[in-house]
Amino acid sequence: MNAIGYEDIKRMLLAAAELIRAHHQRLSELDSFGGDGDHGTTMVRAMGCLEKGMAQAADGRIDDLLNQVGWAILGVDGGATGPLFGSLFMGMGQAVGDRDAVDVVLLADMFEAARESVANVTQAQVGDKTLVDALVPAVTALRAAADKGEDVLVALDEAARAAQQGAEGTRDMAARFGRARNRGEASKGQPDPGATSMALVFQGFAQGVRTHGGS
Amino acid sequence: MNAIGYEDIKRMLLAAAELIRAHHQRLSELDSFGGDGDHGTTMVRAMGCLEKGMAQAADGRIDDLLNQVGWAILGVDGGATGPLFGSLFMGMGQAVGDRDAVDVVLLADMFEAARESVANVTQAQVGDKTLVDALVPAVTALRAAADKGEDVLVALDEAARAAQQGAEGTRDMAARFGRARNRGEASKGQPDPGATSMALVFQGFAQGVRTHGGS
Amino acid sequence: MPNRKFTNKPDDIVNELLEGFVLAHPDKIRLAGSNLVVRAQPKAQDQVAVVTLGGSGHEPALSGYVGPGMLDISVPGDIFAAPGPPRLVEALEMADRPAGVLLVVLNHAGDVMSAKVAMQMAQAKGLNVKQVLTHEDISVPSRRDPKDRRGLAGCLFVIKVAGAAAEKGYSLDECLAVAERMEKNMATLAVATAGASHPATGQVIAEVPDGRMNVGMGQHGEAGTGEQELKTADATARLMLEMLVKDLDVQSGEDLLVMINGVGSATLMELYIVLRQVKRLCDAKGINLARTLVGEYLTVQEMGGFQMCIARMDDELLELWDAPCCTPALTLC
Amino acid sequence: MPNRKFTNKPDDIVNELLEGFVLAHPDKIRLAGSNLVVRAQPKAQDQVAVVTLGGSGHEPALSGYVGPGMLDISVPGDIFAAPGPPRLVEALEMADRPAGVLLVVLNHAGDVMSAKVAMQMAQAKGLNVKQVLTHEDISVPSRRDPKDRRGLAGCLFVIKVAGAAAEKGYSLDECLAVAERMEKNMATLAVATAGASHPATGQVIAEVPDGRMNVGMGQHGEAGTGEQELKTADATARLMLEMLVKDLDVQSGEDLLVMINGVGSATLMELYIVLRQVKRLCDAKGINLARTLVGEYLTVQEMGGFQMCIARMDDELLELWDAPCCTPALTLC
Ligand SMILES: Nc1ncnc2c1ncn2[C@@H]1O[C@H](COP(=O)(O)OP(=O)(O)O)[C@@H](O)[C@H]1O
Ligand SMILES: Nc1ncnc2c1ncn2[C@@H]1O[C@H](COP(=O)(O)OP(=O)(O)O)[C@@H](O)[C@H]1O
Ligand SMILES: [Mg+2]
Ligand SMILES: [Mg+2]
Ligand SMILES: [Mg+2]
Ligand SMILES: [Mg+2]
Repeated sequence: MNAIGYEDIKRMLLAAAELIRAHHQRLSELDSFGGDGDHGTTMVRAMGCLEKGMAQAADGRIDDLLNQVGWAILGVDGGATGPLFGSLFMGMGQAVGDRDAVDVVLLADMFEAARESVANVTQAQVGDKTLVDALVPAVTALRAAADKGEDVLVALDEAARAAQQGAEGTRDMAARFGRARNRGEASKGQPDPGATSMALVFQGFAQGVRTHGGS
Repeated sequence: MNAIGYEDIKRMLLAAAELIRAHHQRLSELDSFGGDGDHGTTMVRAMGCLEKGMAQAADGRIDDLLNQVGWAILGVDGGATGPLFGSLFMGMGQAVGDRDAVDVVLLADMFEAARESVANVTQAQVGDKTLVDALVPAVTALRAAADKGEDVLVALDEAARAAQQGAEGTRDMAARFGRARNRGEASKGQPDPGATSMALVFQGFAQGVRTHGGS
Repeated sequence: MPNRKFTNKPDDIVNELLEGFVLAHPDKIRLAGSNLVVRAQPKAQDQVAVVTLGGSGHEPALSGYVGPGMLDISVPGDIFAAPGPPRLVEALEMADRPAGVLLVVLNHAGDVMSAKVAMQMAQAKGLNVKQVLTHEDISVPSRRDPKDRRGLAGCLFVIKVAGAAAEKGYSLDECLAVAERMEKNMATLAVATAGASHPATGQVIAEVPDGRMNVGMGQHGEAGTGEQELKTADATARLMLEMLVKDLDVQSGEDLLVMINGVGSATLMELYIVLRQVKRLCDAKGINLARTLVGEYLTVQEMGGFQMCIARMDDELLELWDAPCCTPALTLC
Repeated sequence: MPNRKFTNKPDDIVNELLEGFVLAHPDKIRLAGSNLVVRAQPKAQDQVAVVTLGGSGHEPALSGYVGPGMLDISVPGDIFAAPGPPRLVEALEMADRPAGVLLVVLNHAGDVMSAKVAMQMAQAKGLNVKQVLTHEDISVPSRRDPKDRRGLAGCLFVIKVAGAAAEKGYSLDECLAVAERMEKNMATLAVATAGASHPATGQVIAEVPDGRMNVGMGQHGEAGTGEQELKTADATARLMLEMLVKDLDVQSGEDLLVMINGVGSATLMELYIVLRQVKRLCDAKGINLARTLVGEYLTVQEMGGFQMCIARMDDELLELWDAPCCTPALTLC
């Protein structure tokens, strides 16, 4: 698949939402370890907002779709998750502009913009045990795949794999941002819930495209 | 001994204070059972007030001595104990008037007045598991001894014995006044702390006279 | 129960808290005589003085209501214990004036005993003092035999309207009449979800197991209607309001003043949620929720739960309720 | 931790508490738009508007400070969670006026993120909004790197003086300058003696074993200086005041505003006892305890302990502090 369109993006979003819902208990469990135990329920609410945002989008424009979704997630009113995931989608939406087909290079641009948009709201870096630890390697992997001229689906698969590895890698980190940071060294031993969510989102994106591409 | 004077009354008061101090832990323990566990410490404070009252009394007048002691105990600021024991001494003081020698008949009058003075502040009756259960039989015994023309010391001994029996008898009662009343039937099983104090006071009175009389 | 409180020597608690209390409100109150809490600026001698007494440990009650529009003097006792008659007599003598003095007494044995002795002494001294007794706790069944009904946070209503009446220049008999009308038209019910301890001795004064509640438990752990499973805010509010409205025989169309008084560790969050349900229930009954008060006005250390106080208001009582007051714990502007 | 609280469905807590909150104070506040808490009578358009945001569960903060002399709009979030940027943008648009809008943000990650996004949107929309960040928690060591210092109850000081300045007709830049001066001259330290739980999930958000205390523990259980044995009121107050005075470098002869803020189940009794010791310590240092505030102004559910907030005052700040205000949770008359 060389490029994806509006319907593919919708499928990506819906698949991400489905995966989050399927794993919400695990996400809350992870958040109970270092945080306040609400990450799963907040992400479920965020995914509800995502769908509400999709419903409000003007038909056909990818940027509007992503902006609406981002804005709706910003409004989840649930602490850190809203601004972080909301910014992610808003950043993608701004980068896509008025294009209606997304090739692998544009996809890499979009995810880089998403990473910057997240960086706008948090100073967390790789190694701080946050969702940044899943996001940054995913975006890097996607850019590398784009540079190699890979297929969109392959690129997304690699991004998802990198996100998953990044999330797993947070297990032995001590949190330096978010509530888990209060536990300092004691936050080691479990992966970060936000990074785990981020990996699920990337996995969902790949799955969403795959259902269509049929590979 | 046919009559007692100012110094005897002082000895009675001091002996009562000493006995209360010697038993204050037991009194608080009894109050922990049904009340708030402070009866011993409150009585110790009341006895401190008693001595302060004695120090303030004009030398030689029995009524002033008892009124000062009663007023000082009223000021103990410790819940039920102040008004009850303070009223007791105030009642005795009012009844003695300007007499400077107390025979057994006057003593009976004084304790009857004390009983009325206590009745002025509480409607508790015999059987309600309060200090009234020690006070009333003691006063009755004293009056009976007076009627028989007994010696003052004998009369006080009989009063003390009756008070002691009355206090013991509260063991199987359910409290109907004071904090212990909140426990209802569960307040049964231990004697009432206030009645126990009252019995100690009567015992002290007898001892105070005995130290002088040398019997 | 472990004492988790910041105190110093147990015997110093009351003195120290009073010292801090007046330091915190130097513009409103000061200490006079034997630890009597008085106004920083006394009111005019031709206005009735309003005085009350009560044990400490229930902060901000009762001394928190000394100030323009409410009390003139509060006589704080030891922890959970009434002050003795001598300090009360001292306060009555200090308050004494041609216009007279109204003494507000909550129905608790120690307070009533002290007030009885003090009133007799005051009368013997020729002071012009009258007394109103508050006993609005409906957890004790009969309204006709109110001797056993305790005085709970509803005393605040009586102090407020009597204080406002005094400030407006009502005579002593008029102040007493207003206070008694308020008293007869109010009803309080408490619910406890967690116990409390005596801050000096650490002794448990009330106990409620986890997940249970006791409707009617008094301010010092006095027995209530017994333990039951902890219910939702809505169910509990309904249960309590029904009992109160029935006891006071409130009719559709009447004006109610409602106070939701947190007694210690209850959160304001809960109290507001309860008020919301009270409003809905009143609406359904056609009762007008005319005035409300939500907060901690009379506490019992770390006790969980709240007191719901309702009062049937007439125009005069509403006017007196709305009159401005400026005290450490209640300011209406 | 067992939930001993009166609530209904966990998801309804915030809506229900806001409903009750405005019912309790109909003369002062109302809800507008998406659960924004606004004044019942808006101020004039030629006065700067003051807006804040923050998680719920800390009642009476922050919505309790909406009213004349303090806030114009409060944007309450979910329990312990910042509101998202959309509702904040809605509030800023509602508050928008020629005189401008001052946004007070407490330094907590969620609030800061929301404010960042909202401020960017507001600027894109051409709104005249400026922001002040409060981060006065000295439990995080360095004053020079305040990024990590959290915003605690001291926000009340900033809201009070900025609100008074706005009411007096100060320009936006002048309001901002006053707010920032207040912020730079204040310091807060918390101590916890008992933990707290999330009212919706029941999850423990802070834990302190019996007989222990944790100086510096934050509003959401953020790590403090670590556990130690529970000390007396006097020793604890001394320990905390010394740290605060050192951090803020308060000199003899300076005027201090001190707040002792109970965070939940601490009793007023304790808070007054602590204030008394603060006064003694200030006297010994020649520091003038110019103003005090004792009570529950920003709570954390049933958490035990308190926050001690101090602020160095100059004449203008004192004048702004003394200006009248009339809000649900703070009234100066
Ligand atoms: N300041 C921050 N910067 C980056 N990521 C953060 C930050 N705070 C939280 N996160 C991420 O959010 C996750 C927690 O999300 P969630 O539980 O929904 O929010 P909250 O911490 O407000 O309860 C963390 O695991 C972390 O990945
Ligand atoms: N209303 C009352 N009438 C008669 N006696 C009472 C009353 N209340 C308490 N008492 C007596 O006082 C005793 C308790 O005294 P104390 O513990 O000092 O006072 P408190 O109950 O205020 O803590 C009881 O054992 C009882 O004998
Ligand atoms: Mg969380
Ligand atoms: Mg959260
Ligand atoms: Mg007792
Ligand atoms: Mg007692």
